[in-house]
Amino acid sequence: MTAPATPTTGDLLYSDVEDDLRASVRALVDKQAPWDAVLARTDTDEAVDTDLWKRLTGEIGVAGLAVPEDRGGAGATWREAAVVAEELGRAVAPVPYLGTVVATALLLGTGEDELLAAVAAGERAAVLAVGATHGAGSPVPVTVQRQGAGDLLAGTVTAVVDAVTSDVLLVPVDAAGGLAVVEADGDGVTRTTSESLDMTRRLTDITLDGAPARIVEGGDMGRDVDRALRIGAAILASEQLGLAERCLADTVEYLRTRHQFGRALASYQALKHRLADLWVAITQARATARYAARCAADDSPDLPVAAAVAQAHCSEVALLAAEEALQLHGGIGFTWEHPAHLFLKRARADALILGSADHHRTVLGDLVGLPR
Amino acid sequence: MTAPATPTTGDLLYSDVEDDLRASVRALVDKQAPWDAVLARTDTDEAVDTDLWKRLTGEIGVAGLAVPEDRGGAGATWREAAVVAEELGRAVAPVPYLGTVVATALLLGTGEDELLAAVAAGERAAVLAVGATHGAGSPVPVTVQRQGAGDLLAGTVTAVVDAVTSDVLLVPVDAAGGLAVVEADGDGVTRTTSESLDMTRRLTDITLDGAPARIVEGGDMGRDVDRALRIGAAILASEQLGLAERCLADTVEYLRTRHQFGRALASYQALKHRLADLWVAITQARATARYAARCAADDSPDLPVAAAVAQAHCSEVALLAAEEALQLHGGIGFTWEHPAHLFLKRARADALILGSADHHRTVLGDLVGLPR
Amino acid sequence: MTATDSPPDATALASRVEEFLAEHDPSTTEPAEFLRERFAAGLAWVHYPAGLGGLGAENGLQAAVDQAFAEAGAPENRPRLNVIGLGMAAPTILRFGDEAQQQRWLPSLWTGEDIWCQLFSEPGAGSDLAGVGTSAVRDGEGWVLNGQKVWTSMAHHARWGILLARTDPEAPKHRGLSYFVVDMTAPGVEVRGLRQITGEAEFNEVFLTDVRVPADQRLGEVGQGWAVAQYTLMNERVAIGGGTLPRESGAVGPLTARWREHPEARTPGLRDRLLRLWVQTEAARLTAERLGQQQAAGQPGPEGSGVKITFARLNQECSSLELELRGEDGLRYPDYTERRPEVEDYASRDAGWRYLRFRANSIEGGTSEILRNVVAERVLGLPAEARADKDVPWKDLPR
Amino acid sequence: MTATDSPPDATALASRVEEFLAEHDPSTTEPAEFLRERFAAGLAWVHYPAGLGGLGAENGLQAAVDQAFAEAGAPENRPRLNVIGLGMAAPTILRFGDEAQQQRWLPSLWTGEDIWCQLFSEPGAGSDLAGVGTSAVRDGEGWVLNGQKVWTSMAHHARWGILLARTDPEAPKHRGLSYFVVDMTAPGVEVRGLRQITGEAEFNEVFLTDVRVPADQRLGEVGQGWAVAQYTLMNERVAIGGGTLPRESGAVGPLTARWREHPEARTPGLRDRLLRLWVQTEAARLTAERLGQQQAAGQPGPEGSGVKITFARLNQECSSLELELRGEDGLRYPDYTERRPEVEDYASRDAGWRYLRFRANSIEGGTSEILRNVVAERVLGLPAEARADKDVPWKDLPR
Repeated sequence: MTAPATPTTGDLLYSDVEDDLRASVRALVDKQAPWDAVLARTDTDEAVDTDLWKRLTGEIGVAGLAVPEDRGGAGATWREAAVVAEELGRAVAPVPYLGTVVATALLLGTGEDELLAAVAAGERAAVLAVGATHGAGSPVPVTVQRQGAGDLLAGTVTAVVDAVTSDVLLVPVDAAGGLAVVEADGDGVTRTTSESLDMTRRLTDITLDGAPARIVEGGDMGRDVDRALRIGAAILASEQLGLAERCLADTVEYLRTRHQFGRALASYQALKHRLADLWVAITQARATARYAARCAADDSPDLPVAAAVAQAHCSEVALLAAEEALQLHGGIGFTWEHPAHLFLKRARADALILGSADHHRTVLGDLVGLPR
Repeated sequence: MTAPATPTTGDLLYSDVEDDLRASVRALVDKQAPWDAVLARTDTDEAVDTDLWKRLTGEIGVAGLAVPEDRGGAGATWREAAVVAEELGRAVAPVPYLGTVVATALLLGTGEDELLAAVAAGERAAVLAVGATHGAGSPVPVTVQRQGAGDLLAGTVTAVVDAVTSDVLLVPVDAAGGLAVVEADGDGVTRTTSESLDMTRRLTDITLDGAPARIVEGGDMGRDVDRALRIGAAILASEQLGLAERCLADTVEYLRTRHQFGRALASYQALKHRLADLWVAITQARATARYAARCAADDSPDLPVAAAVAQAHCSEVALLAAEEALQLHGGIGFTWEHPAHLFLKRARADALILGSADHHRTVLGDLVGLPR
Repeated sequence: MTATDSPPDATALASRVEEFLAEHDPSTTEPAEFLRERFAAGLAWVHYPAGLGGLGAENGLQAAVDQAFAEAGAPENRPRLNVIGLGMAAPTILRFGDEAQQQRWLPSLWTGEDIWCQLFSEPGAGSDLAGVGTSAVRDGEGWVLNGQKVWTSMAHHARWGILLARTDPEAPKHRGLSYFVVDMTAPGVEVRGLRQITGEAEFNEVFLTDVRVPADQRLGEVGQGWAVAQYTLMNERVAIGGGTLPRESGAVGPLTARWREHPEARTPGLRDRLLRLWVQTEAARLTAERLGQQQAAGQPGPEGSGVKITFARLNQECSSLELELRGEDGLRYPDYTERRPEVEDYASRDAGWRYLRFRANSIEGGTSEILRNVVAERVLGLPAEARADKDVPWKDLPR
Repeated sequence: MTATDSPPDATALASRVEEFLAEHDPSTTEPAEFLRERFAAGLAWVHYPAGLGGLGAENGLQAAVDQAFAEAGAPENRPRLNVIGLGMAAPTILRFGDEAQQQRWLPSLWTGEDIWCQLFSEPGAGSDLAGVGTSAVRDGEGWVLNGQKVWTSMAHHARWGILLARTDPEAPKHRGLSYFVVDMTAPGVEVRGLRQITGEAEFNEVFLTDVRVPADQRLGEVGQGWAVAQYTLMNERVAIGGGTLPRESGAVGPLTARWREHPEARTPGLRDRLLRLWVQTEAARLTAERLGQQQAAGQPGPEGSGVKITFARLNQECSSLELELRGEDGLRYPDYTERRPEVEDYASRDAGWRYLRFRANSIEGGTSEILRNVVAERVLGLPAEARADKDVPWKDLPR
């Protein structure tokens, strides 16, 4: 075994187009879903901000960024999609963006162009029916089978992310490796959404019993789903980056204004050094997230490594940022009526979904030739 | 599997006898082996301070503390022996105390009373011929065999600690599990001492080729050696404790006197918090080291757990203390003519000898029922 | 017993308990009555003075007395609900109260008839407690309070509260404070549950609007409030540090249980983290034991601050790792609906709840940052933080 | 070329190199002569002004010129030995020297005939460089230096040194400094190897005893030394941060090599640590790449401080873990005998040596503590540390 080769890094900066896109998303989200509105929604049954999602997809077209124009999308790339994730992470926005990213990445590899175009336009919401914590690099769990010889499905998939408001389920079936398209509101489909640690992204358990399905032609379900999950992991890293930056910015702001013992808290060196360390970690999170998005955009053979590195790193940085924010806000950060817990819960959940840092490190070790 | 039971903790404080013993050792070591003398010795071929060792064993009787009076010792316990280790660690004293502890623990379980008494009196120095990094809890490496049918031995043992000045080698032989006594200066024995990372405790490679040996009667070599190594691990934890305390004390003193930007370095909160964290870690190191020594003294069935905990914890604390001391002393600590490197090298080596923290954690997991 | 009697030893106490139980059958005596009689007999807290529930005995003799009563099936004085009253208010009343105040408050405090709460922290005064802004203005013989307190445990159960208020905003912050006992049923006292990140409202906010406090409800002199509060808090610190714990107690317990029960969740990387936390927990346990031994030997050490920092961190790291072990289950949460938890029982709670609740461990009862300052300055003798708030009138400080 | 010509572009430079090589055959021209001619032709550092080794071209055009010379087998100007001269002294001379000084020092500096060293740090002035105490006292037209400098790389090879000295001890510390160029062969300059914890003497102490410095060897005005030194150090910081690195470069390289070659040393716990360090190294590598892209795009960012903090830590942690992987071999050390290493070549050195040498990475060129202050104050805008040394005469400061 030898050291891995060094792939071309590519551009890690933000383009002008990306800056503009960021500004549009931020303006809309700041207006429509400031943190107190996000918090208030968590006490209701409307867990998803469907109105915000409608405007994000309709006015800005966030669901179709990585879809070519001739297939109904905006003809941008996963790089731009990653910038949107940063902004939605910064706002812990309760919209099904991550699930849409994974579903879109999966559909892009199939001939399901009608569905793809509808998803890209925000007309229909699709989601991959795989449990939230499954990470790329290990075999896709298949818990749904065909019932008898027909096209009816039966089985259960637990803890699916962003399935609360979805119209279409993309369901792995059969050991042979098929992928089925199921109408989420159709016969034989039961969805149960329960309270989740992250109140802004609730989990749904899905039970199929005689649910009509259409099997997607061609492709290799295991390979295609794995690749879609890798793209999801890359984009999730940008969500974590945006969240971490928000936590740092809010904390800096609070410590500058809060005085104890006659001095601004921001003047205490122990806190300054912790914030400096956090800032350093965030600069690294940005570099890994940008590189992973670049690899997703260019279909780089280094995507598996890039996505694993980004997840292994950004999961821990976002969690650190949220935990430091809560600690450094002191008592006020522990109250319900302060946004710190929204970020903490999202960061804690994000560190588990699409595979934990531990999972991604293990996968990475095999990818770069560091055997057990 | 269930949670392990809680053994009786026993006394973790220092007795008056121990305080007196500490004062005696410290007075002698401070006078005979201040750090500049220890440093100067490292540039000579006389790696061991044989004169100091003679006085430690002759005047204070440190080699016989855990040996009963009727077998030629002082009739104290491993608790008192641990206090001596603290002081010798504090001084990075170049004397074969640790090797003597292991050899004595091993001999105590045999009928070798003549040799035991000589070792306890400091008249002869014995050492277990096992490589420095081997830790209790895994099978004792046997690299020496009987030559033909006779009592001559052949084989090589590398990286033995405290064998530079030893008179007698205790050598594991044969798969059957025997222990041989070999004269270190006898025929067929070659000892090669090389420069070591820790200049104050050099490693010796031992080659036997037709070396006359006496096989120790009775006992179970594997079990006895393992137990001796556990006692060694417990005592080593106290050495690490003493070293860590010295590093903290020296650093506090330095930061109080060194001024930069018109203020004592000790007034900078980021440094204060790091020293506070180090102090907390050291209070824990003391508790684990004292408990391990207590278990060794009382032949507690919890000794394997106690020794593994103490090593897993104290190895890291001592290393942290030495690394922090070097960093916080700044440039001066990086120079040869400052004691910081003596502690750093000892701490780095101590974290490897008698098994690394990683080794002891792994062993511990099996002991307390936390399976892989 | 007269004041000149020498205090009873363990044997004498055992006899007194036996006599008391012979005269007051726990199975037939009404509980409140039993407790009042026990207080009157000096068997409540035997190290307190005679006439105030004690007999002037040594502190260490209480445990045997409690055990004897427990074995006889005697009623409890609600110690979990009245932890502030028993642990903090009582010693402060004993130290700073006059005889009338002691006679007035200590009996019903000890019996648990009156629950007490502590009204110290404010939104603007957390770590910097001496910065409290709740005002106490003289009104004839008494005082009128206005302000807001926060993080008040038990306020919704409490009859009395110990309160720190500013009586002189012109004085430097530490010198303008006074210490009061407030009737929580008085007009102008409003208690609101304070919802926390777990969804529950374990603590309270207390709003004080023109609350009248009689002159005889002040503890200590006017302007001496900081010293009285320090005494109260010293008793809190003692209550938090030290003590004997079983192996694998605390947050590592549910973590190891999960590990043992769920082989499918095990990975080499998680095992390494688990074992690191196990070692740290055991080290912290032994440290707490050693601290207890030092205190018992009359060598009170400063290790308590370190123990608190460490247990806070371990609670947080263990519960976080537990969520990882739980996988999908770690993403679920039972219920965020606002509720009032009656008693803290961490072990029986969901892992997610514990992860969230333990975030406060490094804030409540002294932040880990303040405790590091304490260790650095009081133990290691490093210089105190520069501060510009000591000799300035409180009203002129930046806020 | 006259001053009114527009600077050459890449094509023009390529032609000039071609012409130069045609006139000066590297295989037959004496190396020193070749280098002097190259300097005279303005092809030394093309962004420098004409007459000073350059042609006023854009900075980014140097690489292609260097490559063309290298491919032609042209002699090197000892860049590794003269890193201080090329990286720090030269830009400072260009910025603050007068024309005579530039003409005097730059040619032999660039050709590598004269090695330069930096005489800034002192035993009493490390992080707080403005506290230097080496005195420069006027003596007629010139100056007399007395004091001690430390951590001086290359001093034993150097002909010239750039030096910061105190010309006015009555002024506040930053205002009483001046900046000199010292002839290292002058009487009173004594260079002693400074042995470090690896056993080697990579750095030097320099003792200055009544060293006479002519008036024309001062750079910048009297009392302006701090600003000049800041400019010198800014160039050092640029040299340390940024740049493109291959995957697994730096201290993780020998660590992963060891892992791949020694299956017997592998444990699950060590693999977890290895993978964490691999991820951190890759993250740091990408961060350095991104920093380089920012600088190339004309957006110089402050990430350099973070990159330096991170690489220092990773060097230390990787080499420490490598010792663990090596087991018994990790306890050995090749040789502590005092020696003078000629060139730093970390990868070829023993793991133990690397572990020890890397301890200095978080101290040299700005301690990690100072860099955290820089990030906190300059990037995050947090308040500066309180200091009492800014307006006090230097001689009255505590030391």
